[in-house]
Amino acid sequence: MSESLLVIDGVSRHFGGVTALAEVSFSVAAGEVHALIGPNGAGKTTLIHQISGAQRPDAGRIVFSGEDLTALPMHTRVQRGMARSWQITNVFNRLTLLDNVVLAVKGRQRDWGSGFRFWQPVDDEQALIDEARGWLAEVGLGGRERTLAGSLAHGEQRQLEVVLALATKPKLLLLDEPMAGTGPEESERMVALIGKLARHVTILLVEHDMDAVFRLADRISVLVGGRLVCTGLPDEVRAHPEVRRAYLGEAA
Amino acid sequence: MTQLFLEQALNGLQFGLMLFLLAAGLTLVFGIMDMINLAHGSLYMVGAYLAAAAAAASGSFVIGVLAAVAGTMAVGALLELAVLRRLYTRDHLSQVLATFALILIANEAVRMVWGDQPVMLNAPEALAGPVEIAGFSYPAFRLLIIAVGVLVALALYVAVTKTRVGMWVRAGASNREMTEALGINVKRLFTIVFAVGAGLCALAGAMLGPLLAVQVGMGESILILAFVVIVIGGIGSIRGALVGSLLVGVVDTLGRALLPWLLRSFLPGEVAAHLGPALAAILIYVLMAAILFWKPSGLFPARG
Amino acid sequence: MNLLEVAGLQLAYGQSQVLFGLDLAVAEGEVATLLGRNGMGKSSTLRAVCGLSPAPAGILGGTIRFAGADIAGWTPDRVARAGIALVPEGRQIFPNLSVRENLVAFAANRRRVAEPWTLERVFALFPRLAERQQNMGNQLSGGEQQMLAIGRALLTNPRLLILDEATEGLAPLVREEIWQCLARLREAGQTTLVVDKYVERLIRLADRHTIIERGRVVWRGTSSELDADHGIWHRYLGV
Amino acid sequence: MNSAIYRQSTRRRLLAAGVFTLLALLPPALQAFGQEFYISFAARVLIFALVATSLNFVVGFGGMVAFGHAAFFGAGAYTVAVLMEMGIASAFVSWPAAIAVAVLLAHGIGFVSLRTRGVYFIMITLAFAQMLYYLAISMKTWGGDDGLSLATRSGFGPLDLKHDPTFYWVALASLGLCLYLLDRITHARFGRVLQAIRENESRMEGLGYPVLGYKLLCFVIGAAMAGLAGALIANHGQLASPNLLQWTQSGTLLVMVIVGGVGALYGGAVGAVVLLLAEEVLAHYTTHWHAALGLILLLVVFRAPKGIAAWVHGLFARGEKHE
Amino acid sequence: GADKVKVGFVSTLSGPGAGLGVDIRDGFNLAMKHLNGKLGNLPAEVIIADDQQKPDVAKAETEKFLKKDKVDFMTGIVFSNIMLAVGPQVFENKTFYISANAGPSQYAGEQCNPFFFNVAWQNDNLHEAMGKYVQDKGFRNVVIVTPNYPGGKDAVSGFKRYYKGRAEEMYTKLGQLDYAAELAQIRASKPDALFFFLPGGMGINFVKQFVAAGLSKDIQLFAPGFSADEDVIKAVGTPMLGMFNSSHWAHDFDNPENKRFVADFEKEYGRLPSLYASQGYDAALLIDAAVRDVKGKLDDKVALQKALEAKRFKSVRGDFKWNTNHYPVQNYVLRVIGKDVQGRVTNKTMGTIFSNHADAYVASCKMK
Ligand SMILES: Nc1ncnc2c1ncn2[C@@H]1O[C@H](COP(=O)(O)OP(=O)(O)OP(=O)(O)O)[C@@H](O)[C@H]1O
Ligand SMILES: Nc1ncnc2c1ncn2[C@@H]1O[C@H](COP(=O)(O)OP(=O)(O)OP(=O)(O)O)[C@@H](O)[C@H]1O
Ligand SMILES: [Mg+2]
Ligand SMILES: [Mg+2]
Repeated sequence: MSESLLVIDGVSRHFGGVTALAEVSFSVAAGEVHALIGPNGAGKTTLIHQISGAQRPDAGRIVFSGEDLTALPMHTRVQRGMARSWQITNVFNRLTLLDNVVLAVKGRQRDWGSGFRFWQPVDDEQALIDEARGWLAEVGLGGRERTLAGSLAHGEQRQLEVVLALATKPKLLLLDEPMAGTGPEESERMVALIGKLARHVTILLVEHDMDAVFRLADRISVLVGGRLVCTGLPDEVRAHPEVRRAYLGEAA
Repeated sequence: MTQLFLEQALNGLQFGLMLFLLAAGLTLVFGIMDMINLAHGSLYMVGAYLAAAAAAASGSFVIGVLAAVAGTMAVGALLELAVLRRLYTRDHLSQVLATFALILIANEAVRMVWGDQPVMLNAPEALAGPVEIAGFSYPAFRLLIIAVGVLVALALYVAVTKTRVGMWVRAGASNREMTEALGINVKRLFTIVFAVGAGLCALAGAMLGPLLAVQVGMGESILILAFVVIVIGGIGSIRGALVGSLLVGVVDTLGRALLPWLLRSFLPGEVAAHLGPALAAILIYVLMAAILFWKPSGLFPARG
Repeated sequence: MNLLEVAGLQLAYGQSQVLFGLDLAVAEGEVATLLGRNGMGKSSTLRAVCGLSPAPAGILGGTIRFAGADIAGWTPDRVARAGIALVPEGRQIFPNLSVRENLVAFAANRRRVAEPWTLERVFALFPRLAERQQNMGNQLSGGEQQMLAIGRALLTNPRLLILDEATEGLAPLVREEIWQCLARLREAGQTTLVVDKYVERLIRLADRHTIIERGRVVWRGTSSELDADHGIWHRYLGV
Repeated sequence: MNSAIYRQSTRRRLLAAGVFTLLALLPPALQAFGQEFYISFAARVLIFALVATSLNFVVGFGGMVAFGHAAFFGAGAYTVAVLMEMGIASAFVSWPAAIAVAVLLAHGIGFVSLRTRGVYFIMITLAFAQMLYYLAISMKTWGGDDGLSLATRSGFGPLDLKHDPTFYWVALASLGLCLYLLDRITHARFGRVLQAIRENESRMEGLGYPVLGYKLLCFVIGAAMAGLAGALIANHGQLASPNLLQWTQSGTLLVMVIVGGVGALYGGAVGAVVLLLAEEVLAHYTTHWHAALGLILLLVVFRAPKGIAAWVHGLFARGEKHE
Repeated sequence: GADKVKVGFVSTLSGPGAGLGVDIRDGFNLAMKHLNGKLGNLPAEVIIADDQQKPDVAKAETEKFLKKDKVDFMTGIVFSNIMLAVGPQVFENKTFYISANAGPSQYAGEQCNPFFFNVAWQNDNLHEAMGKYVQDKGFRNVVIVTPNYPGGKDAVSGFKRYYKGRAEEMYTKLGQLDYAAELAQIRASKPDALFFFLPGGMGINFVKQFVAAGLSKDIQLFAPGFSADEDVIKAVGTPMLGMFNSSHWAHDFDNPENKRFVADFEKEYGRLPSLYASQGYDAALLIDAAVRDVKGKLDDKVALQKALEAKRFKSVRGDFKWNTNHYPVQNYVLRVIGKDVQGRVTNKTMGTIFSNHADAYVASCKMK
């Protein structure tokens, strides 16, 4: 494996009496698709929160491209090249799909002079719009650019959720259950998309859809009860007795 | 000195519970039903006027209080049916505007009925004076306020956090549709809750009337304090409202009592005389700003 | 005897119509499914049944009968008290109620079932919820919230249980548990209407299936018929 | 983001220019009818239109319901009055100073307050305004309760602000300038980003936008304009009164914004005009005019839920469809 | 001469302070009724506006009366801060202002103005009278309670102008509701008398709580007359019994003008008049007399000023005369709250504190 893009170093997080993460350490190599699996409540989303900056860990460090980001706010981390999707859909409900994605594309253009530009009216440059349309088409939401995000069906919103993260063209993409709530066909399309992206982007994928995980992941880490049980290649993980007992069941 | 300090602490407690009487209804309607009701103070005023009128007519304070509570609950229920229920689904700003309009209307209505000048509402004879406790004398009526305040706090706490109705109300406020889908008639529920809130206002009006002026506009000045209280405590939390009330009561009272004295001890007299009262006046606002700085959702955030 | 009978249902959100004369029936004691791609109108149908239509004006036509009564136009709380419970998509847990409160607040046994769902039974089904019972709803993980939504619906002891993507976000093991639980419910005579994406699993569980596309029924049949024709899967579900 | 009210159109610009021309012609028109008195009244309305507009920018665009906007209004007024006491009467010094003081204050207040959301934000901004209010009434050197009066109006180069029509035009120009600025800002990237932040803060943060910076800047811009309005109101009445700082003043401004239309460029101005005119007219008929005003406000809430500006806009839009 | 007299009446007629403005208005209107709607034999028009207790609103209304309605006299304002805001424009317009209540020290002293007449008092007067009485009665240990704003501090200095004993000053918040903390401290410092100046609702709160705390037994309560007038008594009732206060007028003053005024006021409005009402009544009489004097020549400002200064009317407070600053030189009496023959709680006049008392600022008035 090439050098690590993301290093999670001894990260702990407690909520009152609940230990959601207990000294979790592993690293994500540049270019890989790293899946994070584990039972419900294992702390996967919590870990994504710590990495993305939505929450601060009680202990431990988050190192990204060699830089310690632990104390930085979320938006700075995004500017450094991280993007995430939310497990519980978090989009701009009262904006159109196109506006949603345009915002994401603009957020990527990390020239902050333009974000604070007070004077020039935004006749959003055609390039921006074209790119946004492209992203929508990619997940099969093409042709619905003018629909308000809030009036999409649930599965469609899940797709939009992922597109917003993709459109910031990050170096590291944190996906929290992108497949949840999407139908079989849409899941299929999502898998294909992630597979395609994987050539340019490093991905940390949280997902309960094991078909998708085993098709996409280069390596898999397993959290159980806030502890890292193992990190390894898909076949190793599939065979790991504790993982089978706590998570996969015998069906896998 | 310790004696005085103790008495001041008791005063603070008492003032806090006084505020709690009003904050209780507010946190019920505003915190739990998520409805900004500026006209809360108007219901308090209506309650006090009704209590004054009924007490004067019957000659009995108790009858005055009961009549005020019953009357104001009716007014509250009518208000909810006619105006407020159409506002639950609206944003906070619309609620602000509508209930601000209600304040204007209520004030004028009271002026038309009772005139411009304050009206009389006095404590029953037996409680009008002070009683001796623990070496100092304390106004009997204020002790009653302490008792009523504690009772209301307890009753409300149990009702909201321990009963199913309380759970329905909280559920209805956070996700009305889902609550209905689970079989609760949220519309009727809210009317009842609002009426109860109005009843609490009237209780506050009737209990505070003997200590404060019963006059048009009496609701607005105290409403701000009630808001301060529930914001400090965390909106929607009864426990928070109680703690917030006590905190505001004690800090305000002790600030008024001790600040001038404290400042005198290390500042030149003239400066201290100027600064003391000015600081005491803004103390609770400083307190609120400080608390919100450290805990942006109040001391007991009800929604995580 | 059909417990639920939807006939010719037409529904619109404002200007845009999403259901065009949809028929659906669920017989007493059976497990039925509603299948289709994303955005085809599954949730809209379920919500209409529960009285949660976008607006009273949203139902443009059709009838909804439940246990013999015409419930179209009823308020959602009335529908619920008549015996329909919904596990909605997106979970819709009450964030400001504790786990325990989420469950007990709505517990009811309106039909005096002999062996009703109780808090203990729900905790036995989802031990994780028992561990978290004092936490607030919004402090749960996504999967825990899903379990809570199911438990909450069960505790109303409904005549008809409706699950809208109830396994979304659940770990494989738990998902499997839920399937087994639904199977047990079915044995106990619980009438159920399911929307989910795991067709294979549903074939084993359910009796009858309805597939919709763009607000219209395109296929209807039994499990064995569906199992036999994978072309249907491919054509309408993209599997 | 395509909120109809903000759709850019030359037609709208023309309409605005027309309205402003008409407004500019108001003083001579009033003089012609022997109603000069109303020039001063109209100037007051314009000043309130300005401060309400500035609040609307904060509330409607920034999504920050500030209940202490009077603090900046009052701060501007007191700055001008205090400078006048110190012998600095030139508007070219004291008005920018008023804006600067408001900006500084807003930085401090905003920095602390923006940690909070929703009602907590409402209350914390109120708290700061109340602190200033109590400070002002207890300061004997600044006139305390009586307020601080200005010996004369500010000097404004060759223009004589004592001349009511001139003062009116200056107020109108200030309002026009601020509206133009806000129009540009809201249509520029900054404005679009603000709107999106109002829609979904955490997602904007997650897309890499420094949300707090945007909000603070919005808050400060609103305060700056309120400071200018404060400078104007101090000159208008030749008085900086603690009333300007009181919470009822903040409340009135908020009511103006809601009545006019939250988030509509002209919402604040429309609200100020409607409210002040209604007061002026109603008070003539009955001392119980508050009740009548209350009824009107209720009517607005239920008949024009998005405010009068949007309602009027809707009327026009409907009219167009029927054409 | 003019064919009609126009009076602009701007006062606080809504909000918490409305009671006072309404009393002034009703007193003024009663006088107009007694004068058959005429002022100086000319038909009169009184235009009334509400200042909402806001200086900027008062200014706007005044501006309109001056410029649009071109009134001949202005009157009505209750509060000094509003008076100070409005004064300059009235004087600049050479219109006479007849103050029926507000008596700011500025207009009594350096900023005195030929166009300003005050038929009530200078703000400090009632405090001074109370100070004098407390001093004369030999109290030497007094607590003074007032709000922390300049008006409160003026009251303290007015009181201390005549009271020379020990004085502990206590400043409260403007608009304060609860006084328990102050009362505890008062109890602890064991004064023999307490003087308070707490306008409006604050005074009502204070008295109620003072009595409930049982302090009235050991500490004698003193206040300026407006904190113990009919409006306050009506709100507080029996707890006020025995409270001393100072005034320049009382409803039991024994002169025919006052008897008629009090009786007719009660008949007309169903309540006893307050001193604000008496001042409003006098304001109308003053205008009436002056207009009569100049025979309706209202444009002759010099003559009109002379006529106002001549003061050819009988005040309900008995007689008074103008000082050079156009503030009254008059008697101040002691009143005590007791029960009258009908058993009503009301003020009883006890005796004179000051005879022909002038204010402290007249020396710095450079008028004439
Ligand atoms: N804000 C919070 N307060 C208290 N407990 C919390 C909070 N957030 C998460 N938890 C707890 O921390 C644990 C880990 O939660 P997390 O959301 O990370 O799980 P997860 O692995 O993402 O699960 P799922 O697969 O179900 O989404 C859970 O037990 C949850 O109840
Ligand atoms: N509130 C709404 N306003 C407007 N249109 C809506 C609304 N909710 C849903 N729709 C539209 O109705 C159609 C059907 O939506 P519905 O939620 O019923 O689909 P679904 O079959 O449940 O999809 P999914 O599998 O993604 O949950 C979709 O095209 C959606 O965009
Ligand atoms: Mg998760
Ligand atoms: Mg759905």
